[in-house]
Amino acid sequence: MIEHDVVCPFCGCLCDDLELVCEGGKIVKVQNGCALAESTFMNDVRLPSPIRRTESGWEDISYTEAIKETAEILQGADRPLLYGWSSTHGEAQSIGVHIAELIGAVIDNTSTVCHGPSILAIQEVGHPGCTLGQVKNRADVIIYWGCNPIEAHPRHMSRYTTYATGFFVPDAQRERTVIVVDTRRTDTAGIADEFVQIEHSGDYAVLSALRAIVRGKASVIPAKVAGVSKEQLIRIAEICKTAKFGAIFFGLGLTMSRGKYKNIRNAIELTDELNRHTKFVISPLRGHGNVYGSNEVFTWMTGYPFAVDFARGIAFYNPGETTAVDILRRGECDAALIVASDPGANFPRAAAAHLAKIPTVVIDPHVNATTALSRIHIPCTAAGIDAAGTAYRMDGVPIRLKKVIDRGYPDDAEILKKIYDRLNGGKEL
Amino acid sequence: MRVILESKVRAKPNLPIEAEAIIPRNFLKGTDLIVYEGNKERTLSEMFWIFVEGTAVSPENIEVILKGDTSRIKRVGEYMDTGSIVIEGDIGMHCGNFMSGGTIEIRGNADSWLGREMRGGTILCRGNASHYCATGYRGEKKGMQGGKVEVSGNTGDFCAEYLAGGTVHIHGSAGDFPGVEMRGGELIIEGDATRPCGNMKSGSCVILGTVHDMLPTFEKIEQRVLPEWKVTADVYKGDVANRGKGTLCVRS
Amino acid sequence: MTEIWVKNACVIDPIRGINGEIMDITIRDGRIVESVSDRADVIDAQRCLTLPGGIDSHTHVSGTKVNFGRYMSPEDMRAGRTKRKGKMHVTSGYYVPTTFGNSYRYSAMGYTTLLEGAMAPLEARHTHEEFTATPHQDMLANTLFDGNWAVMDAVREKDIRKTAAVVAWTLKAARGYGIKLTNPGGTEAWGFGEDLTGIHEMVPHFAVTPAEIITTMIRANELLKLPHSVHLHCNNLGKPGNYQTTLETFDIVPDLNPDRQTLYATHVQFHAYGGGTWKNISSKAEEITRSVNSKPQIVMDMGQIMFGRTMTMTADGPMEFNLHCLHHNKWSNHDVELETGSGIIPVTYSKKSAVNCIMWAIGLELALLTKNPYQCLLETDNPNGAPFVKYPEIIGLLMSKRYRDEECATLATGVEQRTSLCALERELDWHDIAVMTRAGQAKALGIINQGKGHLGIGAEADIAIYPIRTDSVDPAREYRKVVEGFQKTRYTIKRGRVVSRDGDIIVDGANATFWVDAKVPEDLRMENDPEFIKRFEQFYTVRMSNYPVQDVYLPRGRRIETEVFT
Amino acid sequence: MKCILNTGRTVPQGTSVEHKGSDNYRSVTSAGFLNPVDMMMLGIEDGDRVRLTTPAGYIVLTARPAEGVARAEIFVAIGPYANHIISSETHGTGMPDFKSQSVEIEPTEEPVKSVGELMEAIGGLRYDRT
Repeated sequence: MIEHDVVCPFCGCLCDDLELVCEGGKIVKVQNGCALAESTFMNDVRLPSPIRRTESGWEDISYTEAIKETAEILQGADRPLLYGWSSTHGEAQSIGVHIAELIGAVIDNTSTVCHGPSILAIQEVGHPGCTLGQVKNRADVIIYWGCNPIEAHPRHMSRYTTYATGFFVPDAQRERTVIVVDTRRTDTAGIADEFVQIEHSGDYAVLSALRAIVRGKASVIPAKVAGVSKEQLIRIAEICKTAKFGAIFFGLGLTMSRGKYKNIRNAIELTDELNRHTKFVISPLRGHGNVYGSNEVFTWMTGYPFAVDFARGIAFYNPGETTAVDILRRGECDAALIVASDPGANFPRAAAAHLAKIPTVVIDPHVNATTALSRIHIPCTAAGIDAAGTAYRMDGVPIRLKKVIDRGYPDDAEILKKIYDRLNGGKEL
Repeated sequence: MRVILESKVRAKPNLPIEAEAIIPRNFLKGTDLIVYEGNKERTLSEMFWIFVEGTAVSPENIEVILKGDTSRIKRVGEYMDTGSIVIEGDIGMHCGNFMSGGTIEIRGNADSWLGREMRGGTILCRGNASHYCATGYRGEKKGMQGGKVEVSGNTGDFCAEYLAGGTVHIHGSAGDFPGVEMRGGELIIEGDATRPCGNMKSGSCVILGTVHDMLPTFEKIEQRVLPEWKVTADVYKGDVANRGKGTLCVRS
Repeated sequence: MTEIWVKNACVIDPIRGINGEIMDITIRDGRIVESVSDRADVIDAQRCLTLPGGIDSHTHVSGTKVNFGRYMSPEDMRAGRTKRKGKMHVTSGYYVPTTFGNSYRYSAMGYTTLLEGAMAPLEARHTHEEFTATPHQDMLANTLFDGNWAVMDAVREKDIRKTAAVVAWTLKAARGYGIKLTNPGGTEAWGFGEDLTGIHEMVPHFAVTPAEIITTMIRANELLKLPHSVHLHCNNLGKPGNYQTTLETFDIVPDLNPDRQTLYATHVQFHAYGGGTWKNISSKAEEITRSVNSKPQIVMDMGQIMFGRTMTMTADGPMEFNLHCLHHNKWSNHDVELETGSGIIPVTYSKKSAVNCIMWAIGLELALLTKNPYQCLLETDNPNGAPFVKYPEIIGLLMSKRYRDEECATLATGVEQRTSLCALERELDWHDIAVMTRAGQAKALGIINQGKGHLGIGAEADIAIYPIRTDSVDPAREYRKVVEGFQKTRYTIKRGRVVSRDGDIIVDGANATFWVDAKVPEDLRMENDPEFIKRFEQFYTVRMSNYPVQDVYLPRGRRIETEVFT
Repeated sequence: MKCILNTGRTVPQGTSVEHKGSDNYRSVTSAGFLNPVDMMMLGIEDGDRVRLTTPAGYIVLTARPAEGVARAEIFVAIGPYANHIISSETHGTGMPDFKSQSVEIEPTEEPVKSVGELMEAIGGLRYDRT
């Protein structure tokens, strides 16, 4: 059987044109997808059943037992942390938020170690963006800044930018100018018409300089800024100002390096300045499949995209204080529920280590590094493979993930709902 | 009147306590106040040994003294308008939020967001202050708007972000981006600083130590003597990236 | 079977011609019935003002743009936070509240039905997700067509049937309710950073004009027999001198429908400016209302602004950028491929600003100068002019000349010279307000026969009982009582259940979403049109098969099917 | 040698990310990419091991040459190896210095640990029954 127009849940591109060949309840072939899509669908090894860590090692337990114990752990906690949510659908995320408000937890999603700083910047200056189709159909200048789509979003360039045929850009490769800005000469840099190699942590200064040049203040700028020559900066500014439609895509090179959100704020303000000359947009290359969806769901339910603290009953938000890494680093939380993510592998050691000191429950289809740090791991469906649900693409377009096969696991939304009902004294959500 | 609050030993000492109730005015009516430990409501007496000396008829005569481990106690002095608070050790985040009058003295170190969105009064921190000292809240256009924050030691990053009024005086060094987005007020850093005043709109900043990674978008106007510091400084205008009209003086 | 017997209600039900009669209302299983058994729950209305549930025919509460307004505004979120309480979830925000915040606050004010003013079809799923989380109001979604490539192609070909076919396909795919045009053609121009300045200017690359888009869409709308008319946000919003564009637009609207208007012009306050710059801006409310008073085919809503901080959000991307260049505050923009645009910026309307004061006066003038209240409905283009929680104040202002005079005395100069507000003696009565907040909306949206906006037998039992005794309150003098009364109902009944009492929500919500399944002849089905499919797959970034909103997103969808045209 | 530790996503990291216990995941996330000149300065060759030390601790990685990596920089795919030595300080932003951690690099003979060993070093217990 061939499933058409399947959505890949791996990265924020959410490519929806995959063809999957399924035989006997298994996916045997993936067409149109990148290497990441192929491994997502083909090498899907799951934890068979819920497990619990005991003095003598790991033991299998039933779902009922696992859910009961999870509820007890959360019920008794003074500062529970609910973290993750990026690799699942909106339906599960929404129940997660309800659990958090019910028990006075902190709920945070993986944007905290991804594009959280982009959100902080947007909260200062806004976000001039668009859907990816606008870029595909119109953009003649593309800038990849501090990102490496060839590795992290392999089809971004063929679907939306460099190689994509657009309505106003019929001959994409000839008509689009691609600029790559990075500290590293990546493979993406290799295909650029113009590569700007910046010294480590020099992005902010370079962005400031570009803003000044676009404003006609080039005279102030020194001959070299963070390793980039003034001539190149002036050339880049000119390319941007004379574009018909320019698009900046940025990645973790801006969010994770020194200055964090200030880098992104500066890039947004450059975009703003360029809009006084032509049309320019900017967009983060959002990572994990539905991380943007977790921001959307959190926002309409709580008002904040991530790092929401319900300890006082109301929703409070202050990244740096209510973010998962900070709460773990300070050893604040006394219980943790990790859903659809792997902080064990992705958080600095000191933060991850705290998970092993407190009762931690993982709800995730796969064994991951956090499994080792947990007390209980409950396997569930993987959204987009054996569960349907809503995901938001990196540009905010909502797409329905499909259930392609059935592997007999319960949906994480269903597990979470049972946990909620127990916490709520048996009353249904 | 003097109110002495000595923190009790807690089963989970890492849990944050939120104690915006600890302002001098509230002790006029007694010590029956509510604080929060994690997601639980507690009485003040569950968290502190409370000693009251003398009486007061008006809040400006009330002094609150915090002793013991107070490093996890947040929001002490929030919305304080008069009287004084002395913290003998370290203090948690958001000390002196929205403060409009009175004085807070911290003998140890202060955690992040010291004096956030402050309007008036004085905060003196004898140790170091962490990140976002004397700043604002996410998304808000104005940070600290009045009063004075003085730190004897160093501060972390983003000190005086969005400063709009009042004085911030750091005797030691500041981290990355002090005075970023500044739009008013005065920032003095006696020690070193990295990338000061990024994107500043207005206000003035004086740095007497070494500046690391000076931003390329500040225009040097002149060199002059700063009489109050008896030093010669390079005077910059900026941030040019932002049509800014701020002043940044860096010791020559 | 649940039954409610509302006794001693002072009912104003304009659609049925009831004006202040003391009567009983009986409800069974969500509908108004002739009588109930004696086991019914009794509510004694104590002769308080009882109206059909409020209907907002143009508000922004759900979807991509609204949520982005929240996303970028943590400073607003801390302005209106409430804890979980009984059946109520946590809420945050004042001018862009969370979905639950919107739902609870509307419910407390007696509102039971909302029309989301702008939904981009590509992002419709998002709007419907938020509808589900806005549980206490029935929802409808205006669907954006202002920059729709397939529509513009059909308009260029002067093919009304094809235009109708594209509309029908898109409405069904998006589970939308009606046609919304926001700055028609302008949002496409904004794709390359341009805007249009008049309704006869060509849209770049598409060789159509806004006037052609508007008139063709009006004819397509009527051909499809859609319950609502075309819903138009005119070109040139917010520009001094724009009233001429608005009048020109009104002049090209034919009168095609005996049951309702042919054009719904939204937030007309923003489109009624004289002068040529911000310095000499003036009110042209008299000119606008003169036109509307002579054209039964047009219904407008006020677009009232109220003083304070709020967020502007519209599909009109270029307008938002211009506004941003004035305000230098944060700015978001979100263009949607092949369809539309959008922009968001926070603003503060200040009594110290002469421009803002004139804007404030214009909205009120529009309402006071329109003779038939069915033609000028009350709203703020929430949250653009003000958050909807300000509606009671607007009601107060419309009902009391004294209140208006007191407000005017606190304003910057300009209102007296550049508007006629101070000279207007008219004070609206309870019946006018009932029309402008529910009956008029029900008629304009075409949902009277869905049981909305009235309390006749068989109607949906959506009822608001306000703590106002019309026999003892003089709104002209005691306007504060009026404002307070409309802020919190004593009871809000939604589909036969009491959902809100004295401002508190007491049950879980279970709203419905109305959408229109417009039938077209077999040969006009776009899903079978090879050219349409080819273009779709080429230029959209989602596959055509993944575009339509699945039924699972409308757990209580109410499909309104139209008759197929020939 | 003093370097800046830069981390990021890679395709091999992505394709093995749901197989954290696999040899493949271990080898792709424990590879440290260095500028060939820096490798020469350190006196190491492709496949030799290096020890990276920060105030947060140390980790052993397999050195790999990469022309695109700037001098005085080491690139490591995101994962538990890099995170073993990255400070949890977030500068009040919630985001650690995943791309700007200063490290000291030196050649070593020590072996590269497994992901399970890294987790057990912080109190975990590996699960390897799948």
